[in-house]
Amino acid sequence: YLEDVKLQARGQLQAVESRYEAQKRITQAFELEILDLYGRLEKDGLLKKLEEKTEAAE
Amino acid sequence: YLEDVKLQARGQLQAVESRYEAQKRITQAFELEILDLYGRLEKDGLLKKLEEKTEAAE
Amino acid sequence: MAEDSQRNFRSVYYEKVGFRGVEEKKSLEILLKDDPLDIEKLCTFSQRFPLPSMYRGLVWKVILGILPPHYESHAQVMMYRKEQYTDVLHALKVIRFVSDSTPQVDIYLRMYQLESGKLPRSPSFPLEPEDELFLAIARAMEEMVEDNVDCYWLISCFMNQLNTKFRDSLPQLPKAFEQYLNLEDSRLLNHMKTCSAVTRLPYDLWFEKCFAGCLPESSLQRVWDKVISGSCKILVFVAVEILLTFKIKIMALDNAEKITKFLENIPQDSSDAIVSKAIDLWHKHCGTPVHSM
Repeated sequence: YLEDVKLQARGQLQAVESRYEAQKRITQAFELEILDLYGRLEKDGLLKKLEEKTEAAE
Repeated sequence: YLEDVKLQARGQLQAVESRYEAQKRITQAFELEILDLYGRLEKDGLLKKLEEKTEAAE
Repeated sequence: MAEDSQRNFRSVYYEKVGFRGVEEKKSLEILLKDDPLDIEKLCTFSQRFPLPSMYRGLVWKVILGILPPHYESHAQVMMYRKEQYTDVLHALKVIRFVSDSTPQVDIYLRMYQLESGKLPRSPSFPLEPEDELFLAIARAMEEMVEDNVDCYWLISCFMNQLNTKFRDSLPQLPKAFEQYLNLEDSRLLNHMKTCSAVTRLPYDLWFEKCFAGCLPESSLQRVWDKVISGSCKILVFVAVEILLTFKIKIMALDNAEKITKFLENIPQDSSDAIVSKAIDLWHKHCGTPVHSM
């Protein structure tokens, strides 16, 4: 019976662990998305600045 | 002794669950950030188009 | 028998010359040999005696549930705690809420906000009063605890204890303070009533921040021993002792503003004595917790 309880406990632990891993993979995918979006925003910002500079130079 | 094993399992489970809950909060925060960044990108795009239009009109 | 009286004699001797701590340390070490640890006994011990600083971290972490009672699980659980810390910190960097130059206490605040679902939309938003409270406690804890992971967990669990276990009793403390000050020194209380100072005392500093930023950390941790192990009422007696200690000064001040300002910046050199006297006063009025060892 004791072994039974231990087995059950291990099962529960593993279940939460795997839920954690799944959640973490989602987070990682989101992280890539965020990095990408920041990259695009910064490129836009940079382009705008460059345009302003060239306009000013003209 | 059985109660002891259960107590020990609960101690570990509580820590894994807390780690999982934190990961869920992180996903939520990332989701909001992504929405926010898309919003900013769209605003930027819109502004650019408006500028182009006013320039063309001049 | 002879050995026994010898032991007792030595205890008395230690007590007289200030080595009472030796006996206390020994009895705590016996409690810490229990596996699983008996949290209730650890609480009773911390209510009754000062914690030796070498065991304070362990006892706080066990009482607050950061570490479980079984030693066998400590390494594993601490690994989970550390991972959670790393996960949350990394996430805050990704969404640019913290950077390498963010002060450590601000990092703790953002982590706590994220974990409790209260992260504002932007890091530039003004802080709420509850955030200022968090920062005061975090600053004090940072002085007491070296390791960042331990420190974050202690702050966060301490805050949770204030917000849950003590949520209903903390607002009652100003009233209890008035009651005990009246018992100890009614003239002093009357003086403050005459100055209309009683309602304007720094209750938030005393009872919400638990004296963080008011007492130096070396004295403060002895007060927090009691708070963490289950009694927020000790805070009332620290406040009463502060007033009794600076009675002459306070009696000489004639308006509420001056009194409050003085109390918010009390001299630090007598704080150790204040805490010792406050603990005695607390035991006197509320009894010494039953020692179930």
